[in-house]
Amino acid sequence: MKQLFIAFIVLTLGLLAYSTYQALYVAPTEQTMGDVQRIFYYHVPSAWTAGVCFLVNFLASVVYLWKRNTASDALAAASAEVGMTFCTIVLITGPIWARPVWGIWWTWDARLTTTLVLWLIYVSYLMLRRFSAGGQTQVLAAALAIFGFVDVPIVYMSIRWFRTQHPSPVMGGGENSGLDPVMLQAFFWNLLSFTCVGIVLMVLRYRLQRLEENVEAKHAAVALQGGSR
Amino acid sequence: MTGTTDSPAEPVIVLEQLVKFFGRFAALRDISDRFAAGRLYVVLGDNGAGKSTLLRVVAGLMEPSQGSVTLLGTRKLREVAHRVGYMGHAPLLYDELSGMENLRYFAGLYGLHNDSVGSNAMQMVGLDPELLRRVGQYSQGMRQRLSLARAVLHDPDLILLDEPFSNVDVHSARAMAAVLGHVRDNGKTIVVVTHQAALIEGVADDFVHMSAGQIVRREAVLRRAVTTNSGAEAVR
Amino acid sequence: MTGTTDSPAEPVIVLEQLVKFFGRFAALRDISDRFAAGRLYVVLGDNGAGKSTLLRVVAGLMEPSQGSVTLLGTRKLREVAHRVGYMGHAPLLYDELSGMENLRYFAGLYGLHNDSVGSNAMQMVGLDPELLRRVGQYSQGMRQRLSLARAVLHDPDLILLDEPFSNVDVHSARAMAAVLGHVRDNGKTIVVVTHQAALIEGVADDFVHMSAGQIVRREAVLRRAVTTNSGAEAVR
Amino acid sequence: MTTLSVTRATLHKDLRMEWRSKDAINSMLFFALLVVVIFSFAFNPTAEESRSIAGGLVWVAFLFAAVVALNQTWARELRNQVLDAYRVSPAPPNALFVAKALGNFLFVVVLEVLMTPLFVVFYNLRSVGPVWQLVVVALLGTWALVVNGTFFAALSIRTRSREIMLPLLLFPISIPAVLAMVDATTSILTGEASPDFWIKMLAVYDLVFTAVCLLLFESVLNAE
Amino acid sequence: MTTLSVTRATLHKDLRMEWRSKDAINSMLFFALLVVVIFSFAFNPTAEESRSIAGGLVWVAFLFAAVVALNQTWARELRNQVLDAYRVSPAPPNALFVAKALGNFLFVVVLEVLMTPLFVVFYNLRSVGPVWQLVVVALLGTWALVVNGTFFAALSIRTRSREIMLPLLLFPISIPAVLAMVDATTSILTGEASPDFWIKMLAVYDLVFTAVCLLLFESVLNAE
Ligand code: HEM
Ligand SMILES: Nc1ncnc2c1ncn2[C@@H]1O[C@H](COP(=O)(O)OP(=O)(O)OP(=O)(O)O)[C@@H](O)[C@H]1O
Ligand SMILES: Nc1ncnc2c1ncn2[C@@H]1O[C@H](COP(=O)(O)OP(=O)(O)OP(=O)(O)O)[C@@H](O)[C@H]1O
Ligand SMILES: [Mg+2]
Ligand SMILES: [Mg+2]
Repeated sequence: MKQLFIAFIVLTLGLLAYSTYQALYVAPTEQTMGDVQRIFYYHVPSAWTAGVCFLVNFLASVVYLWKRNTASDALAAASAEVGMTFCTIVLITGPIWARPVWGIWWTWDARLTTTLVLWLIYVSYLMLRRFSAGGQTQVLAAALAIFGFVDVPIVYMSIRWFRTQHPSPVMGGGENSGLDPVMLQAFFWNLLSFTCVGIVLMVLRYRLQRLEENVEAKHAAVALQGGSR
Repeated sequence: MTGTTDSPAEPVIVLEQLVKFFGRFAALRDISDRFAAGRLYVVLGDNGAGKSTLLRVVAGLMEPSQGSVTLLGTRKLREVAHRVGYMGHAPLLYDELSGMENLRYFAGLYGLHNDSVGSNAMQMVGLDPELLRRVGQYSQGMRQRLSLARAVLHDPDLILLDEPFSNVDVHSARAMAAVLGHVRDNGKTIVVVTHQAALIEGVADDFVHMSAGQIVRREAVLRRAVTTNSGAEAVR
Repeated sequence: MTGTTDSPAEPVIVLEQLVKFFGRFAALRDISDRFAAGRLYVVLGDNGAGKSTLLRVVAGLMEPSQGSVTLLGTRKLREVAHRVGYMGHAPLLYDELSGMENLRYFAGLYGLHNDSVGSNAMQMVGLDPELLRRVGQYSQGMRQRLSLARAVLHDPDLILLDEPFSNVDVHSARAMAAVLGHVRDNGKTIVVVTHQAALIEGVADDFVHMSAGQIVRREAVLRRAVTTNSGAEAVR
Repeated sequence: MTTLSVTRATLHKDLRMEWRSKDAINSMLFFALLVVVIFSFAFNPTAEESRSIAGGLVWVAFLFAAVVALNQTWARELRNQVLDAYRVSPAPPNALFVAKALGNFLFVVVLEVLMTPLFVVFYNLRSVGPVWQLVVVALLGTWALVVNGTFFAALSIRTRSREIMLPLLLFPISIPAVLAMVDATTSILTGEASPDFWIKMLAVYDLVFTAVCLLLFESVLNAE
Repeated sequence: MTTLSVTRATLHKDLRMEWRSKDAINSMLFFALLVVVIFSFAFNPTAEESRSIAGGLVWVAFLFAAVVALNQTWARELRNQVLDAYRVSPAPPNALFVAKALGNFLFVVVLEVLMTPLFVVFYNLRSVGPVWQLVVVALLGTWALVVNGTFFAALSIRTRSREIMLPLLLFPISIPAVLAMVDATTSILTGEASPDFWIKMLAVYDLVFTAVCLLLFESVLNAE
C-alpha cells in the first residue's frame, strides 16, 4: 500500500514535469493575449482540483455527522485545507491574468464571485476549526461544511443574475469552444497532473492528521496505563 | 471496587470502563463501578481528580471517549433525562427572572405545567415562592438553594450535584444537606461532589474517593443519628 | 467592638463609621473597628453579610458611601498601594500567559523588575517557576496558589484575601493556610474571608464575625501548636 | 406537541427577559439610528443618487444591527451555563432553536419597522414600485438573516473569540441572501426591473436553510 | 519615568498575548475582508461612481472593524477581573490607557494596511491626489477612532450589554472625525478639492480628545 502510494507520488511528479513542459513550450502562444494566456494551464486545473476537494469535504462531513468516525473528520480537514490552497491559486492567477487582458483586477462576474464566496466559506470553515476547542470541533465544522456546500449552488445561481445591466466582458471570447488541439492537449495534461497533485496532497495531509491522532492515542494509552500522571 | 456496598435492587448507575480524554489528557481513566438506588454518595478528591467530568459524563452533557454509562437500566441517556436531575458548578439559572419564573420555565421543559411544582420545590429548600426579587439580586446562598430546587423540581430518581456548597455559608449548607437527606430518605439516589465533606457527612451513605481520574476507594458510612461536630462548628 | 485584641503598635486598618450603599441597600452598616499589625484575621459570616464588600472598600476598589478607611496610617489609599496585597474572588490572572509571565508583569506594576521576585513568590506557594504551562491550563488549586503568589509578590505589609479556599481541595488549602501562617510570622497583617474556618483555624489569630453589614463579634484564638482535626480530616 | 409547548415557553421567557431589561432593544435602536446617521455623513445622499444605493445601505445597516442582536440571545443562555439545564432536560433541541429564531425575527422586524422611517427621512426616499413588495422582501430577507444567524450564533458561542466568530461564519453564507435583498429592494425602489426573481430566490434560500438548520441543530447543541 | 516603564510592560504583554493567540489578528483580517466584500455586493462599485463614495465606504468599514477590535482589548482585562489587580497596584492609570491606545492603534493600522489593497482591487480605485496625504489622513483618522474608542471601550465594558455599548458611545462622539476623514479622503481621491482644512480639523480633534481622555481616564478606571 505504502509502496503503491510512493509510486503514485513519483508518477505525479513526472506528470507535473511533463505538463509544465507542455504548457510552457509545446502549447502555441495565444494570438491576442500573448504569453499571459499560459496562466490558463494553471488557472483552470487549479479551479477544477479545488472543486474536487470541496466535494470530498462535503461528503466526508456528511459521513462524519452520520458515523462520527475520526477518519472522515480527518479527511474533511485535509480536503478543506488542500481545496483552500488551490482556490487561493485560482484567486491569485485570475487577477494576474485579468489585469493585462481586461485592464482591471477584478469584476463581479458570476464565476469570479462564486470562487471568491467559496473561498470565504472555506476560510471561515478553517477558522472555526482553529477556534473551537476539544471535542466539539468536528461536529461544528461538519455542520458548517454542509451549510457551505449547500450555499454554493445558490450563490452561483444568484450571481448569474446579478447586475445584469452591467454585463461583464469576461468569458465572451470562449477559448473553450475554439481551443487549438495542441492547447487542448496541454490543458488536459495539466488537468490530470493537478488532480493528481491534489490527491497526493490530500492523502498526505490526511495521513499526517491520522498520525497525529495515533500519537495522541499512544500518549493516551500511556496515560491510562501509567499509575500516576 | 473496594468496599462497594451491595444492594438488592438494580444499580442506578453502572459505569463500564469509562475513559474521557481531553486531547491527550485522560481526565477519567478506566472507571468501572456501580451506584445503588436509594443512597447518598459523596464524591471527594483533589482538584482535577475528574469529579466534575464524571458527573457531566453521567448527566449526558459529555460523551465518554471509551466505555459506557448505563443509567436507570438504559444506555440511551436521553430516554431517562426526565428521571435525572443535575446541578452544575454554575447556578444554571436566569439572573433576570425571579425564582418562581425560573422554576416555572424549567418545569415546562419537563412537561410540568403546574405552578405547585415550582412552589413546592422552593418551599422544600426553604425559599419563599412569593419572593419577587430577580435571581441576579439573590445572595450566593439563596442562589445555590434555588439551583438545588431546579435540580429536584421534577422529582428525579437520580440527582447529580457538583459542589453545591461552594461559597455557601455554613447555615445554608447545613440546610441544603438536610434537604438532601430527606430526598434520599424518599428513595432517591444522590451523588454529591464536594470538597467540604464535613457539611454532608451527617447524611452521607457512601464516600467515594477519586484521584487522578480513577475511583480509588469507597467506604460506607454508618448512619449516625446526630450531625457530627465539625471543626467549623466548633469555631463558631 | 467586643473582644478586640489590643496591640501596642498602631493599627494597620482603622475603619470609622463605614457605610456602603448599593442603591438603597446598605451592604455595610456603620462599621467602626481596628485591625492590629502582625495578626491573621479570619472574617466569617453568612452569604451577603458584606464580607467581600468590606474587603473591596479596604483595598480601595470601592469608595465607601460614608465613613473612612485609614490604612497604614493614611487615608490616601493610593499612597500605600504598594504595601497592600489583594486577592479577589476571581483569580486576577491572565489565562494566556504562563505563571512566571503573569508574575513578571504584575511585579512590573510595583516597580520590581527583578525576576527573582516572581520565582521566589512561586516557590513560596509551592509552584515550580519553570512551569511553562499557561494559566488557562492550570488546575483550580494551582491557579489559586498562583493568585496568592500574585497578591504577596511585592512583600506587602497588609494582605487581603477573599475566599482563597473556595473550590480548592483540602490538601492545597492546607498548604495555602500554612503559607499564610509563615507570612504572618514574618510580621505581616492578613485578613482572610472564608466560609471554611476549619481550614485556617490552625494559624488564625482572630475570628471576626460579620452579619448583615456589621461586625457583630470578634474573638481572639489561643494559638495552638498543632493543626486541629477538622471533620473533613476525619472523613478522608 | 411538546415541541410546540416548549417553543412557546422559551419564546415567552425570552420576550419577558427582553422586555424586563430592554437592554437589547434600546441599544439596538440607538445603534441603528447611529448607523443611519453615520452612513448619511459618509455617503452624502442627494435625492437622485440615493435611491440607487439605498437598498444597499438599508440592508448593510440591518445586517450589522442583527449581528449585534443575535450574539446577545445566546450569550444570555450561556451566562450561568443555563444551556446545560436545557441539555439535561428531555425537551427537544429544535424547540429551542425555533423559539430563538422566532424571537430574533420579531426583534429584528421591530428594529426595521423603527429604522425605516429614519431612512426615509434622511434619504428622501420614495418607492416607485409597490410598497407591499418591499414588505415581502423585508420579511423574507430578515428570516434569511435570522435563521442562519441564530444557528451560527449557537455555533460560535462554543468557540474562543465568541463575538467575532458570528459575522465570520454568517457573512459568507449570507452573501446570496444579501444580494437578493439588496437587488430586490433596489428594483422596487427604482422601479426599473422586476424583483420577482429575487423574491423567489429569497424564498428558496429561506426554505433550504431553515431545513438545514433544523436538521443540524441537535448535533450542534449537543456537541459537548 | 515609571509611567513609561508600565506603559512599555503593558504594551509588551498585550502584544505577546495577541501574538500567542493570533486569534484577534486573524479574525479581524477576515472580518475586514468580509466587510469589503459585503459592501461591494451592497453598493455595486462601478469605476466612475466608486471614487466618490469610496471615502465613505472605506471609513465605515474601518469603523466597524475597529469597534470589533476595540471591544476585545478590554474584554481580556476583564476576564478574570485582572483589571482589579491593576487597580490595587500603585501603577499610574494613564500608563494603562496609553498602552491600550497604542496597541489598538498598531492593530488598526495593520488592519488598514491589509484592507487597502482589497479596496483598491475590488473598487478599481486610483488616487488623483498625492498618496502621502492619504497616509496622513489615515494616521490622524485612525488615532481619532482609536483614542476615543479605547476610552469608551473602557467605559462600556463596565455596563451590562457590553459589546453594544461601545458603538453607542463611540459613534456620536466620532461623527466630526468621521466627517473629516471621509471628506479628506474623497477630496484626495477625486482631486477636486483641497483636503487641508479637513486634515487640520482632524489634527485638532486628535489633540483635544487625547487630552480629554488622559484627563478623565483615571476616574473611569476607578469608577467601581
Ligand atoms: C479574476 C479572477 C478569476 C477567477 C476567480 C477565476 C475563476 C475561474 C473558475 C472558478 C473557473 C472554473 C474552472 C472550471 O470550470 O472548473 C475558471 C475557468 C476559466 N477562466 Fe477564470 N477566473 C478569473 C480570471 C480569469 C481571466 C482573467 C481569464 C481570461 C481572460 C479567465 C479565463 C478562464 C477560462 C478560459 C476558464 C475555463 C473555461 C471555462 O470553463 O469557462 N479567468 N476561472
Ligand atoms: N474542557 C476541558 N478541556 C481540557 N481539560 C479539561 C476540560 N475539563 C476538565 N479538564 C481537565 O480534566 C481534569 C479533571 O477536571 P474536573 O473538572 O473533572 O476536575 P474536578 O475533580 O472537578 O476538580 P475541581 O475540584 O477543581 O472541580 C482537570 O485536570 C482539568 O484540567
Ligand atoms: N455591585 C453590587 N450591586 C448591588 N448589590 C450588591 C453588589 N455587590 C454586593 N451587593 C449586595 O451586597 C450584599 C453584600 O455582598 P457581599 O458580596 O459583600 O457579601 P459576602 O459577605 O461577600 O457574601 P458571600 O459569602 O456570598 O461572598 C449582598 O446582599 C449583595 O447582594
Ligand atoms: Mg469540579
Ligand atoms: Mg463574597
